[in-house]
Amino acid sequence: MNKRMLTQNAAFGMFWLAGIVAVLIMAFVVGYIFVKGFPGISLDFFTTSPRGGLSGDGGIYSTVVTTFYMIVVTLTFATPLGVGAAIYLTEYSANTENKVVRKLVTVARFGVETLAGVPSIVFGLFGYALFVSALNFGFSILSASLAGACLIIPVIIRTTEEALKSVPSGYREGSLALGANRWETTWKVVLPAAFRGISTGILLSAGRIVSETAIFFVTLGGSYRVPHSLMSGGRTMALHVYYLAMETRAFDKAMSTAAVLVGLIIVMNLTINMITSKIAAK
Amino acid sequence: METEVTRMQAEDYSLFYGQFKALNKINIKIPANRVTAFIGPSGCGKSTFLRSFNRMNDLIPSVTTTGTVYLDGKDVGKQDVVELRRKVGMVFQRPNPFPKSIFDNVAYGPRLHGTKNKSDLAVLVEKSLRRSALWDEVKDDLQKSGMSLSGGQQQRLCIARAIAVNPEVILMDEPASALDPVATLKIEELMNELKNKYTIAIVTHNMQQAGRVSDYTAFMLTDENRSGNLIEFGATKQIFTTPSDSRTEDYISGRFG
Amino acid sequence: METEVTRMQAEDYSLFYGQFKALNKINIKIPANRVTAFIGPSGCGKSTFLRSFNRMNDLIPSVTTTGTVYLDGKDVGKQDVVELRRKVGMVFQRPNPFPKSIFDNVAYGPRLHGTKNKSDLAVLVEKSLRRSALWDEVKDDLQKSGMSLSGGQQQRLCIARAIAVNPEVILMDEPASALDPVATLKIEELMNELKNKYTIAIVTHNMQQAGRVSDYTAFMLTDENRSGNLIEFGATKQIFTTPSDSRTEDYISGRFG
Amino acid sequence: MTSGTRRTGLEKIMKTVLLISALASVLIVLLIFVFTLKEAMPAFREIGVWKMLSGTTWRPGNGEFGILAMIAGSGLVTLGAIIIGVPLALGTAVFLSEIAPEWIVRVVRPSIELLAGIPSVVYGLFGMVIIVPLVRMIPAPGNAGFGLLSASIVLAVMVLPTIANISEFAIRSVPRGYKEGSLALGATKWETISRVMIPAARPGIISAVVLGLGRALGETIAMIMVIGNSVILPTAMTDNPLSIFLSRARTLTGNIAVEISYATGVHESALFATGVVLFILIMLVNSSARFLLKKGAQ
Amino acid sequence: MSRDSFDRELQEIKRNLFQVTGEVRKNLTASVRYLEKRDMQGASIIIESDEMINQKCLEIEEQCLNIIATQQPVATDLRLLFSILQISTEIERIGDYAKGIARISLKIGPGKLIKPLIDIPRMEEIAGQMLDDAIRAFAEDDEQAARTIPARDLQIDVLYNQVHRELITFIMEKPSSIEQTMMLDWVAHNLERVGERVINICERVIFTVTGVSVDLN
Amino acid sequence: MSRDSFDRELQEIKRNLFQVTGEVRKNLTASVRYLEKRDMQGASIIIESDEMINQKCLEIEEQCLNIIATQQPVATDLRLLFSILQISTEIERIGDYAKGIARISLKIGPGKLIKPLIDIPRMEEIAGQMLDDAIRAFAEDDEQAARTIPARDLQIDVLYNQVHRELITFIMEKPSSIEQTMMLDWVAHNLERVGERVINICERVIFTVTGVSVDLN
Amino acid sequence: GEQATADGTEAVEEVEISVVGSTTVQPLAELLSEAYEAIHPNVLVTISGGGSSVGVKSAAEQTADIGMASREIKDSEIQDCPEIVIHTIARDGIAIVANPDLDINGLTMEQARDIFAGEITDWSEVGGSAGMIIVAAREEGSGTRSAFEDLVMDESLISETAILQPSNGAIRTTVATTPGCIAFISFGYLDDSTKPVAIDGALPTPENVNAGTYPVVRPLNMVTYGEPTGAVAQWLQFIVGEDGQAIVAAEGYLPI
Ligand SMILES: Nc1ncnc2c1ncn2[C@@H]1O[C@H](COP(=O)(O)OP(=O)(O)OP(=O)(O)O)[C@@H](O)[C@H]1O
Ligand SMILES: Nc1ncnc2c1ncn2[C@@H]1O[C@H](COP(=O)(O)OP(=O)(O)OP(=O)(O)O)[C@@H](O)[C@H]1O
Ligand SMILES: [Mg+2]
Ligand SMILES: [Mg+2]
Ligand SMILES: O=P([O-])([O-])[O-]
Repeated sequence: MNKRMLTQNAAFGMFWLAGIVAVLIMAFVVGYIFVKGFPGISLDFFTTSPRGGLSGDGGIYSTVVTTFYMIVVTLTFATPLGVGAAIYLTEYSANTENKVVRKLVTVARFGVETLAGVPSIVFGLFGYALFVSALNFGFSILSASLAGACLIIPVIIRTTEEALKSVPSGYREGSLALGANRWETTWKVVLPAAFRGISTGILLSAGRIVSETAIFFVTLGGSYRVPHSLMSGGRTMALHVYYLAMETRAFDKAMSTAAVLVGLIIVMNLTINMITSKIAAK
Repeated sequence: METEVTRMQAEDYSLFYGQFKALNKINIKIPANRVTAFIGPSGCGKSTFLRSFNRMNDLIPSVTTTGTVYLDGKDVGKQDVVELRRKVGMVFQRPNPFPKSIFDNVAYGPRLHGTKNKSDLAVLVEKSLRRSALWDEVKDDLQKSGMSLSGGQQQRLCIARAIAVNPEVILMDEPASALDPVATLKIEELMNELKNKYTIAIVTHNMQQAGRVSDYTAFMLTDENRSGNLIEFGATKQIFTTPSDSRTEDYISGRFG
Repeated sequence: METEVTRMQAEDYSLFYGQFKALNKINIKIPANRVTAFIGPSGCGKSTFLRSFNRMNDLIPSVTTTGTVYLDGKDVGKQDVVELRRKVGMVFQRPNPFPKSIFDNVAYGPRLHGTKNKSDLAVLVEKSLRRSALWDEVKDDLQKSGMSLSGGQQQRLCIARAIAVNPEVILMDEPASALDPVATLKIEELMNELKNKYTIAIVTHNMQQAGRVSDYTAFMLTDENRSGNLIEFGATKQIFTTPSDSRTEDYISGRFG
Repeated sequence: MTSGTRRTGLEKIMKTVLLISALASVLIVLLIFVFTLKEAMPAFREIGVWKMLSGTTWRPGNGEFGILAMIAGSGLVTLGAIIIGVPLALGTAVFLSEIAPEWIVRVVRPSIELLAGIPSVVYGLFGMVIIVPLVRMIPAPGNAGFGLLSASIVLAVMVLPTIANISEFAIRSVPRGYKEGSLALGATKWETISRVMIPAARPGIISAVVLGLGRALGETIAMIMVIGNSVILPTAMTDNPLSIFLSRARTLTGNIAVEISYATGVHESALFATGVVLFILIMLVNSSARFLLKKGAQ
Repeated sequence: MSRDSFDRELQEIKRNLFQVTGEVRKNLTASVRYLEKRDMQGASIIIESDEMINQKCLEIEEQCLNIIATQQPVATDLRLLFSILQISTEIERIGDYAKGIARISLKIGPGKLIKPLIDIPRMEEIAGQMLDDAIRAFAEDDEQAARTIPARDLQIDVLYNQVHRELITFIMEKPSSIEQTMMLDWVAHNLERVGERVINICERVIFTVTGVSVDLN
Repeated sequence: MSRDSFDRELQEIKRNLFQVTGEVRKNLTASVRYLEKRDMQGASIIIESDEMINQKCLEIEEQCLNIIATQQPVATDLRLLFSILQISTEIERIGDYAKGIARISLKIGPGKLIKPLIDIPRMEEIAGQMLDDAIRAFAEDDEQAARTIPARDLQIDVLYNQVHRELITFIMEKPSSIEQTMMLDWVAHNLERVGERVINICERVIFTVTGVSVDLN
Repeated sequence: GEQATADGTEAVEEVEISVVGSTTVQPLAELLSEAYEAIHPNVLVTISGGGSSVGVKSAAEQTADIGMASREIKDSEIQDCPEIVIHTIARDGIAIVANPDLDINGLTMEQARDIFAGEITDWSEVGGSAGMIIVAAREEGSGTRSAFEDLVMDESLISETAILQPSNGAIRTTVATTPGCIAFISFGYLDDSTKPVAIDGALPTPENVNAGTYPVVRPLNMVTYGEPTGAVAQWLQFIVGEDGQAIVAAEGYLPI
């Protein structure tokens, strides 16, 4: 009996340690970046663009703008496709007798799953080969966000599917039994009920765009100017951290930018948590 | 029985899930303005049969059928499914109000079917809620979410929602199995009142419930091929006191197996 | 009642979830080798009370209690919880066999408590399975996963698992609510046999079931503070024919509300 | 036109539109594969698939395009990350799902989610500034800090959330009944966890690890920043075979990212070929994860 | 609160019981009246109507069976149904006694009675009153009343003994009247039986209310 | 198969019914024998034992109530319980008739009877046989038997009429014997009633088996 | 930057010049553009990286106005697109730098070659105190690397075990922080975090390059498709002009 409890205490000690270490890692990474980064953050830091070549002077204004553009444009491409695909896969696919369509659905599912596993550098390669070179979009927000959209479409499809699936099937049956057709049911009942879930998916995708570096490294060009059209190149905050770290000696600036990035991610996570906890509360 | 008006009818109705014959040549006449209960062991096809009345089985791609189901003498398979489902309402096992206000829940069906006028809708919603015996409990806050109601209230809301499109028949698949005994009795009482205006078909696992609520009882059972057959159909009183088939007796007296 | 041996007892037992008093000064003596049923509307604290007997409530951090629960005259709170739970077995609402073989499911408890010898285990497993009336159905393949059994079989497997550690008391929280009527009756019959060797306490929503299976019935109800109280306790026959409290009568006759 | 036919018409249109959206992913996958493969073809043709895969020398300037070193690098760095990260991640998962009090869970879980959200470039930066100098302090000839160990540590932190999250979910989704059933039989919490919960969650945990593996294989930027990028088959640097992890290396991803900007001709094509290899490798890993998950679901 | 339809059904059965009781009660009084008045036709009607009474009692029994089978009543409801079942049997028997009296009436034939009836109508009056009160006690769950009514049966017994002795004296005086006299003794006996049936009803009332079976005889 | 415990309970009730029937049957025969033999003590024992019979019948009734309340039987089970309930009442009444005969025995006193009993023991024999057969029919769900038994009641009726007429003649001849003669008439009457009770039992058997209420009178 | 146009001085039409290519030239070009835009508010010069090869290709395919290359334009590239015009805007020395803690001040060309080839592995072999030599280098394809190979390595190959970093900045950081490390970087990146190593006695300074004593030099080029016109031409003129070359010099590169 005593031995059983001793074993348990030993095991639990290890688990506590694991939990503590995990938190310490987080605290250390984030803390270090904040401690090193905060001193460099001022209003100027946000309102001026990078300048001065290798000196790493200036702030991050243009990179914030670029990041924002990237989020908007990428989501504009990916959201309708992703949500639409998810709707088809969850709401329609199970209800087709047509053999061809069923095959297509299997293929589509495979596509989504494969896409989700593709490493981002391959999206980069692909974006570089197709959008930058073959389609001649050059290093531009357009090229980068098309490649980025490929990255987040599976994320949106998955989270949206999850959200749609978590809508009780009773809602659908209830609506169908009242004489509504599929689309009416989806539009009026299922989508509103899944809205929060879908929006966390979109937010999550925005987070992916904010943090992504590898794809944009080979598609966005890295110009630190404020982009003024879809065809402009640019530099997201994450890319800026990379440039600062790898090209210049401005590690302090890199840290400040990283701190801003991490801060942004924290805010996004909090928002997602808020939304999901509201879903859970329902 | 002979004197009853038939509202729905199945004639040599068989249903297949792919190769599997789930219902085997069912013949039955569901009398109008009565509560007809379907009882039988799990998997005997009660739900499947019930869902044939409003063609909910159409949603399952593998389903094929032979024979005919009639509503008021007309083959349901040849009717517009949207219109059919308006006429044949359905209430499910778990209360499934939409995550909308009470008002919007009830108004959902009428809006679909073209009632847009606000005051018409208000009248309709009130009438439906009164009829489902929920009005007094919710009239003070129709904008409250339907989900915030208790289980029993939710189920009555679902009944109101079904009523709001002015159906002729209401199908209920174990409508009280997720409710506690008190809420269950309320639903049962409600059925008793609704049958004045509607024809009600209910699936239940609970023999006692069938006894309490129904005027007619249909007993189903699977045969050696696991297909569901209608074993006996008759007035509930008769089924519960002098069933004519020994399998019915075994089942209702709990000796089945 | 006076002539019965008391196996478990609660004395002025109250239980709080944080600030909320879920059980209010319960006094009851559970007679040995009898089936005692707990009935009452949802939320009256039946499950909570049942779980007090084997201290499953210890798992909920917010729980505090006053008063005492005794097993064979000894305060359960002062006993080693692991040993207590061996003596007081539990069967849950949903059958919950472990995702292991039938054999390993039944052998799980004995192994924990030190039986390692293979042949001892085999004997024990067979005995437990026989006692839970499952042996004949599974003896040909004890290596089959416990999950592959039907719901009713799974529940009997869980009973066998509980029996295997040689408990004195078996607690059952709505053990048949997830089962169909046929499987339910089997479980009920089983209880009837098990009470020869064990003391059984069962929570049920189903008055009919309480009537069928139990020798004693305890009726619980929430008071104005939503705390659960024991309203009436007595021989099931008496409760079902001449309850002494009008609330009991209202509840068992379905007039509660 | 009646409202009925209008309603039906809309339904049909939407159905088609949605089907097309659903197929977009396939189209993208196809495009990716076709384009990458097309770009990679010249390299495969000129160098030969086998020669590429088995070649240990990568000197585009000399027309040598062996990627075995990169495959080894990717493999080793992932292995290192798994060795460091998995125990920690699983420990955390068990801790969160079964042991920690609620308020601690409320602190730890968001911390781990935050770890998942931090951009990889930030990890890279952190690795360059903190991990690499720390690793450099290990006495071994030629140890510059940059190398597999640093990369594995960074990667371990990066996959920690993936593995911990999915494992925690797997453990949490073990039906409550298992736990209660075991406890009610007089098992201690640890016996319950080790004999019932973890075995029941095993498929989920395994696929969590495999998914983490996939993510680790695909990581790029942070790797470039700390691994040293040398194209060599890693070898032990001292007598201790573990010192292989002090060796510098290059990952498949790093190979692409580092050189794509400068590459032309066969060199560029070879990088695309690297991409193809990476793609296939990760597909293998992921589909085995999916397979495990499916098997677990049964 | 709830179970409205069940309560409604219960009430209906009760109503049926009261109705048939009313008819039996009427027949009982009528049977003695017609005997006094030598109304052959009236007696025939009573005999005929008993068929219907039996039928009604059977129906009540069937209703009880149905409601027990379909509604699964317990406790008071179930006791009530049990009682209704038993009371309806008692009522049916009382109906039979009335029919018996009417039959005797017919057997005696239209001629004048050998002696005027004095105590027999008194017996009927008391028995009828007891029946009325017992049924009222049942309707009102009046345990108290049910406990006091049986005492009145003593009066009936006293009257019956009186009638019996009187009739025996009569026979001794006038042996040729023996047939009619014995028949009248039968009538008194039947009325005495009614008293006992009413006591049974009272027992049922007490059972319904308290759940305890008592023996009031 | 299932519902074992329920079936066991049902069987027990049935057993109790058979047991009490056995006792009643014994008392019935004994009551007439003791009347013949002028066995005052035996008669007293019968009167005493009736208390226990009543008690047993009450118990059966209670068991039926309990099993209906707790087990919610339907269909055949429920009909069976209904029938047991009614049959036990009939049996109890038959017991009462035996007690009545014993009482008369006591009233007549230990002296010799005014005339030897011939038809009355015959009546008892037939009625007792009918009771045996009816209970057997019940035990065996033998609808056929239940339908044929009532015909035998005619014999009893014939015997009763015979006894009655005989006794009337006797009184006319010897008015002083009127008290005892009328008492013997009572005995015959009681036995005649037994026949009718048995018919009721047969009706119940048919109801149990078929669910149909018939009137065999 | 470009906000200069917002403060009312815009009279001339807005022009954008896109410049793509070498990441070595990129920071210099950025500085030049900042200076140029200050005096020409209507002009916006966007500078993207991508590498020398991409720069040449972009110019050839006309997806950018100007391509940047940190090396000589290859014959193959000229063959592919004979229309391209090369504008050398500066020269860049490639300096060998070592970790500042090292007690090594100069190497011979030979020694340097052997060190980078991995044949000399300990500092004691070249006169320093004992310690493992850690070589860092740019990645394959880098203009800096190929220039270094051309100018220093002859037929030898850079050691496989060298730390490879994809940018000059990263190399500088690596050298600065790694004990025993040696590497080569563009002059533009020279600062006091690393220790310049003299080759054959000549320290890597613009003076020594100009004097011809420091041999490791390469051109920094801008490439256009055809002769430039308009704004592009003006911008290129600005670079090669006095102001432009002043910036070039200030950044440590060699004016032409
Ligand atoms: N979508 C489906 N595809 C294939 N088979 C199905 C499907 N739905 C039901 N079945 C099968 O059809 C038979 C009848 O199922 P159904 O759900 O109608 O039974 P039920 O009588 O309602 O049972 P329960 O009482 O458990 O609800 C079962 O054998 C079931 O397995
Ligand atoms: N873990 C918990 N924390 C807080 N309150 C709880 C918890 N579990 C139960 N309760 C509350 O305690 C009361 C009694 O709950 P319990 O589950 O014992 O009721 P029950 O009688 O078993 O109901 P049911 O029939 O629905 O199972 C309820 O008000 C419930 O909301
Ligand atoms: Mg069903
Ligand atoms: Mg509970
Ligand atoms: O970046 P590079 O100048 O070395 O090509």
